[in-house]
Amino acid sequence: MADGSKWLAFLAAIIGAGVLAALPLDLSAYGVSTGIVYFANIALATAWALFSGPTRYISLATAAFVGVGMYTVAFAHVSLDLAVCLMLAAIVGFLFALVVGLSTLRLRGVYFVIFTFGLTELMRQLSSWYEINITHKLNRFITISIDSIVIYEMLLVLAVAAVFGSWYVSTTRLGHALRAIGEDETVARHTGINATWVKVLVFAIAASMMSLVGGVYALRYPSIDPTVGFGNAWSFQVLIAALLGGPGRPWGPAIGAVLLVLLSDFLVGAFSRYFTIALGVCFVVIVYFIPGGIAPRIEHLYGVLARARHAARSAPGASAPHEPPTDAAAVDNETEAEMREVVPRRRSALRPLMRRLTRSGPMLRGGTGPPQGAMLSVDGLRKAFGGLIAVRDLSFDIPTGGVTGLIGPNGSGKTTVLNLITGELPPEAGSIILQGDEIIGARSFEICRARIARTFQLVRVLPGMTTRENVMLGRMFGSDPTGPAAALSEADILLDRVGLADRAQLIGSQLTYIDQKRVELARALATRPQLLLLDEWLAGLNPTELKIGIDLIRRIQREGVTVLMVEHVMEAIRALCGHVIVMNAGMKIAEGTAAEVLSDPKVTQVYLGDDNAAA
Amino acid sequence: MLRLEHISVAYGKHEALHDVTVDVAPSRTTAILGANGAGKSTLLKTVAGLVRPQPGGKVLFHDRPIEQEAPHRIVAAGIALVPEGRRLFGEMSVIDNLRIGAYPERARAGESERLKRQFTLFPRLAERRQQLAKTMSGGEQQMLAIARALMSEPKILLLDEPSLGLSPRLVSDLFSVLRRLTEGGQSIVLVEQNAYQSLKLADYIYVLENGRIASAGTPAEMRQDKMIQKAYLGL
Amino acid sequence: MERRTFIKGSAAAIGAVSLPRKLYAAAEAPTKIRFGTAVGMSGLFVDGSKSTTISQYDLWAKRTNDAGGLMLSKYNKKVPVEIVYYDGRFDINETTKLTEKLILDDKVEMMLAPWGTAWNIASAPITNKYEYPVIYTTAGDSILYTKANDWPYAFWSLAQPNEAVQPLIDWLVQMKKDGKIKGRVAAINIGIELGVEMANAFAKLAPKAGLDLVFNKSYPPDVTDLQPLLREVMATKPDAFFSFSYPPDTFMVTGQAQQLGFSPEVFYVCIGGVFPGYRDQFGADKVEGIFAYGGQDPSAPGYADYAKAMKAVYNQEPEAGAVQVYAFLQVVQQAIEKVGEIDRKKIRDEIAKGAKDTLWGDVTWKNQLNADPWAVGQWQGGKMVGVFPSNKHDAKPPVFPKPKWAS
Amino acid sequence: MFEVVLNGLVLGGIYGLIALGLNLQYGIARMLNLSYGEFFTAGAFASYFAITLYHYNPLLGLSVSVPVAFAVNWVIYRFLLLPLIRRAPNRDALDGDVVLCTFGLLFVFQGFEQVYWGGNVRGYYFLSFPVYFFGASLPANRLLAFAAAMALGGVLILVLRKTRFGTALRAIAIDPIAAGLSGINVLDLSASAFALGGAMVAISGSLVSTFIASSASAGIVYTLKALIVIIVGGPGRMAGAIAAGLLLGVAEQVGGYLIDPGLTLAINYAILILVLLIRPTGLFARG
Repeated sequence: MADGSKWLAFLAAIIGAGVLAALPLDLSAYGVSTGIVYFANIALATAWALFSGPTRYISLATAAFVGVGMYTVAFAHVSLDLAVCLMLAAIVGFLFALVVGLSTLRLRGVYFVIFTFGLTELMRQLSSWYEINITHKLNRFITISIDSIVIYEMLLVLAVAAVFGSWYVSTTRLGHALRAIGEDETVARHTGINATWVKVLVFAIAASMMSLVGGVYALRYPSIDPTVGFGNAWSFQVLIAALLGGPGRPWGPAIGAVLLVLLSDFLVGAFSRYFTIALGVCFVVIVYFIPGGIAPRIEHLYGVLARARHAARSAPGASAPHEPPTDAAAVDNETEAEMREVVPRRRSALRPLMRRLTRSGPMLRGGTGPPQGAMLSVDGLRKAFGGLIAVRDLSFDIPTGGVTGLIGPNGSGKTTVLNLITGELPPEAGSIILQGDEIIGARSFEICRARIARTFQLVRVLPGMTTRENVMLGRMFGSDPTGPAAALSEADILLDRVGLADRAQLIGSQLTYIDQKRVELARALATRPQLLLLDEWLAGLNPTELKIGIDLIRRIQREGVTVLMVEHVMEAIRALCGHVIVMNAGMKIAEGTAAEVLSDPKVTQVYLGDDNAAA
Repeated sequence: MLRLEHISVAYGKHEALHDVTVDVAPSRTTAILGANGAGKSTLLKTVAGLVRPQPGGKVLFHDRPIEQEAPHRIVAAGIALVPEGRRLFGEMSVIDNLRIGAYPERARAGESERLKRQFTLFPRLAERRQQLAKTMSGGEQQMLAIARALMSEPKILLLDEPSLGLSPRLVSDLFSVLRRLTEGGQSIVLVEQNAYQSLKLADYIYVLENGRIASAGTPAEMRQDKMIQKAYLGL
Repeated sequence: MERRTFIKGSAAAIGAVSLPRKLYAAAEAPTKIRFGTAVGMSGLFVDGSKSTTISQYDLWAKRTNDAGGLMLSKYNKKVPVEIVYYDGRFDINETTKLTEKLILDDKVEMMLAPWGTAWNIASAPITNKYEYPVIYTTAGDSILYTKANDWPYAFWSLAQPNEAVQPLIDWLVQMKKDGKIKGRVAAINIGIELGVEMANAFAKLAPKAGLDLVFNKSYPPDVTDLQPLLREVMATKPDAFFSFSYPPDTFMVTGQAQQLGFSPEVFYVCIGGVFPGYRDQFGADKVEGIFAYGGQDPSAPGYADYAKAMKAVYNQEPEAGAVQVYAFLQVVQQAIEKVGEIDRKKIRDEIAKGAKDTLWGDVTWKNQLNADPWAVGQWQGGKMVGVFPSNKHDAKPPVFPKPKWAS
Repeated sequence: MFEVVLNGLVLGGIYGLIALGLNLQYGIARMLNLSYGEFFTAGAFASYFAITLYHYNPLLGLSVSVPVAFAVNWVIYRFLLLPLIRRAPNRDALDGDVVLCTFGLLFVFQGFEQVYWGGNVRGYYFLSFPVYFFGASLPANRLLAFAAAMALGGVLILVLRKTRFGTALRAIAIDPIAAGLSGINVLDLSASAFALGGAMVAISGSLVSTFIASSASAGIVYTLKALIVIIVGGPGRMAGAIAAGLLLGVAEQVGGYLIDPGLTLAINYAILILVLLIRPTGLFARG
């Protein structure tokens, strides 16, 4: 959205909230009690989407956290002041989620769903076991009676806090990190994001909100028992609400929640015995007909109108609403594997760069001082997949400040080497020393922060994020992290530098192959690397583009960045590499200057697979 | 026998193949050369039915259009692909992998003698018939992948970078096996980076560049072509 | 600070708004009297709620309207009644929500209890808060000993846990004294409110009375198989077995005990044991001598007509629990007709005075609780008869021992 | 104690039985069908009506429930899940969609069961006389189910190992694309594996209903149990499922005996979590 309309929306929301807060004055008691239900669901659905929206982890643990909140209050209210109880509920929920998250967020997809579903059941059993065998009373009484208007106001505050909170988070580093993880966790980690920690943290934040809501909601009941707190209904309703509204938007789940409560009220009145069926049908309908939820569609509509209105003045694409990833052109499962085959339309995509190369971008803080010694030295590195030995006892040095070429036929283990260096794969043996420090065992994000950046052979641009956001990530989480604002300005400079300024607002999936490669490079540079690993970054360029690409790499090197490039394009190797390592079948078979290795019979043999190839 | 007419393939926004026309003659070896990202694998995948060409493109096998067929139908029709990266059933024994190769109705008759033939062609497989595929070395896995494809008694064998990750000795072993196949009258479509070996084996060669046919001709003609020399022979 | 004062203000405002509304409501002559209830109509315990509660509400409404309705002397005319049902789905959250909906949104004239302790206890504070007099007919919870007086508009008609088990305990003690049993008692209970409450009361009182409690475990509400538990019970060789269970598992425990050939001299089941359906599933001979929670007095006034009506409408004989529910509908009916208008305050006070000549005999209250409820009934010759408290009218002496089951 | 363990083994075998079908659906067709348990209850109800309404042998209910379950599951795969497979950009997205879609189906089926069969628990008695060995007694109906579990499991393992059809199924489980390239009709076979899974759970439903009462809302419990079993045993591994079933059954019984019958699920989950954290590929998975 354009800034103007954003503030307008903000203002509207404030006013709306104010009105809602004053409403009870002339709202029927029933209005109040329904308001309570609405706000609770809004807060819960929003909290759910805060984590599950970006990461696409389908969590059914809502009920577990709500229940924890309820029980915390139920236990504490007898001895403590209400405010303290609620704080306690939030804290307990947070800690509980921290433990759960740390132990289970490594589970992907269905395993996570099952686990969270089970977690609720588990909590219900444990709590009833406790109440029956320890306190000998299943229902736990809430001895303070709070006026439902107070509950109404408290939940209203929580609902508003949830919506604005999740909107705010989405603008922070945390929010960006979370989105990046949802789009492509590998890239996120290689861009310096501590994925595990980010996930656990947000999971816990969302959970503490749920517990808080539960804590307040408990005050509605004269007494609670395990079926109230840990009833699965919470999890399902919240899930549907969020998906119905659209978990991709801060305000989507709120809409979903309102619609769902309306719907279920109608169903209870109209034909309650078919309630379950109707609920199920809702699920299916959402999955098939509104995968992204309602919010994106509304936004889309809004965008269309907005563009129609602003057509004259606004900058092209400036306020274009982005389709959610789910709406992006569906490609079959093999997409990724195909990408290597993907080829750009013939147009010199890099040409604008020529001009910019004369202008200087931000100084990349490269290897300080004059080039000396080895930036990185690999010794006795070994990695096998099943019976396949991908890398066997490989040793080499990367001289500081230079461009080193790593060549060899496909499948000779070059990319595996990069994965070992960047901590994507653990080696079976050997050591990797970065300027005197062993980096084996370091996790990808730590290696990125140690100022080693990489691009991927199968281009990996975050499809749902804009070009600009892609590059900002690098700056926000790279070797010296900054806030979004600073990152944004620097991202734009880098984009300008690689010639993508005019496409800053396009989302990754809308970019051509070449542009995606440029985004990847910009993203890597944004992390401020001292060592840059390029994996066939020049593959599939036409001669002109190739020339420009080569110049760009040279320029980067001149600015003090050491480069290791895996390449098949001999022309580039000759032009750039002072030092070339040749691999075959996981072994180093030659090393030296480009001229030396390319005239080495062993090399010609593996490349040309012919004994009299030299001729 | 196999003919691709005006094939264009796009993944989302990206056009991987653009108006490609290729002819494959019976009991000949057709090699397709090109850099990474040139569209070689996509070409084979299109034939094998793993990806669909844009409207207007045709894949004719014995003059029958197959571009909309499902992969298993195409295998049944007599085209077998040895996919890039081999895609063996790692959790299964060598023998099971081979048996699966003979799954199509057409291939079930005479399964056992074809099995014998594979074992004579690849003695190593005979030794390791009970071993799990995933525990074998790269060379053995590639052999198994080819043998599995041959079990379906294909009229055309499609090979996607068979020399991938093999040491020179294994590469020349591999190509000698392929030569024996061609001498046996097997038609082959070969996607390779290894230019010289391909030039030696192939009867006809297409060069792909950025999804287009850059040039085509007999090995002899190709050897003269300067661009090929430079771009794909790395010299 | 500011917020709090604001809330106070708005709360006061509500009070101001809602008060005159109530007076207004009372002043007009109703065309019908709507009784709202959020009883569970679908879910695990639907057998219980249908047999004990819903069938009786419907039957009472039918018989009352056949007689022209309730006589409201104030307008000197009979007004028909209507039951407004919402499905509470045996879910406390739903029950609370829908109870509020009935009172605040539909503004029904009167409220009726849902089925089951958990849901009765959950809605009582609400009906009390909005000053709707309700007799809660299917709740047993020790909390009521201390809390019932906080809810002047809620009345409780069942035997509460202590009263429900005490008479049997006394009897067992006597049997032990007479040397008829060794006094080894075992108990299991379902992990929901009433089960826990009864088991807890039993576990407290039985040892105190000198009985030897050899086994006491609880099992989850959605239990699908009680054999492992029963095997454990059998291993302790009790001569009296108490199953504080709900309809589904009451049937299950009886059936599986018979399968396992577990046939102690005293066999007690809680809710559902009094259902005619219970006898019909196992046969009169197999349930002979089984004790259950509840009881009835077929000689009570109007019982014969009631039984006829049950036969006519449901083709079923009376069920003790249901008789009780119906009886307390009569109490409400008497109160309304005495007051002669829908003034819930007056109706409440009238109920509190008690009632005469119901299917339950005469009714009196003590601290909002039924003063002398039936505690225990027993299957004798295919009939469910009341046995304890033995001083109640038409209480029959208990059969001992329960005939052995041929396993 | 011996009796407890024995019960655990029998119960565990039955868990294995319940999991076999889901193992076909999730392990081979790669679709996590959360409405799985509803076909269990359907099978149970079929038997229930067979004996209570028509006084037939309850196992005759299979003649209805099995073909119906097979057909319905086939339809689910072909017309509900296939579109999702076709549109999914990647595995994660597909899993998500499938979970949500089958959750929806779960509610729909459960709703219908509640409307037409009521929410109450329905049980009956069949072969309920005890059989004695080594001093311990076991009801015949449980032994029957246990035997059936072992038999079905064995047959399934043989089919997967020895027959061409089975080998093809295993191939699909490992790599659907490669399977297609080997001439296997992946769609049809996956659909039939999925449908077969549905049929099998209907069978287990009938068998189990002879001694465990069932209710409309019980389905999800069995789905959950089955899931735990196959995750512990390693998806796609029939032997693993049986073994995991036995393990869980014994753990549950012994735990329930030693600690509290209210905690059986808790015990199951403790084991599940341990496995997920220590050996996510499943205890009995190779490699």
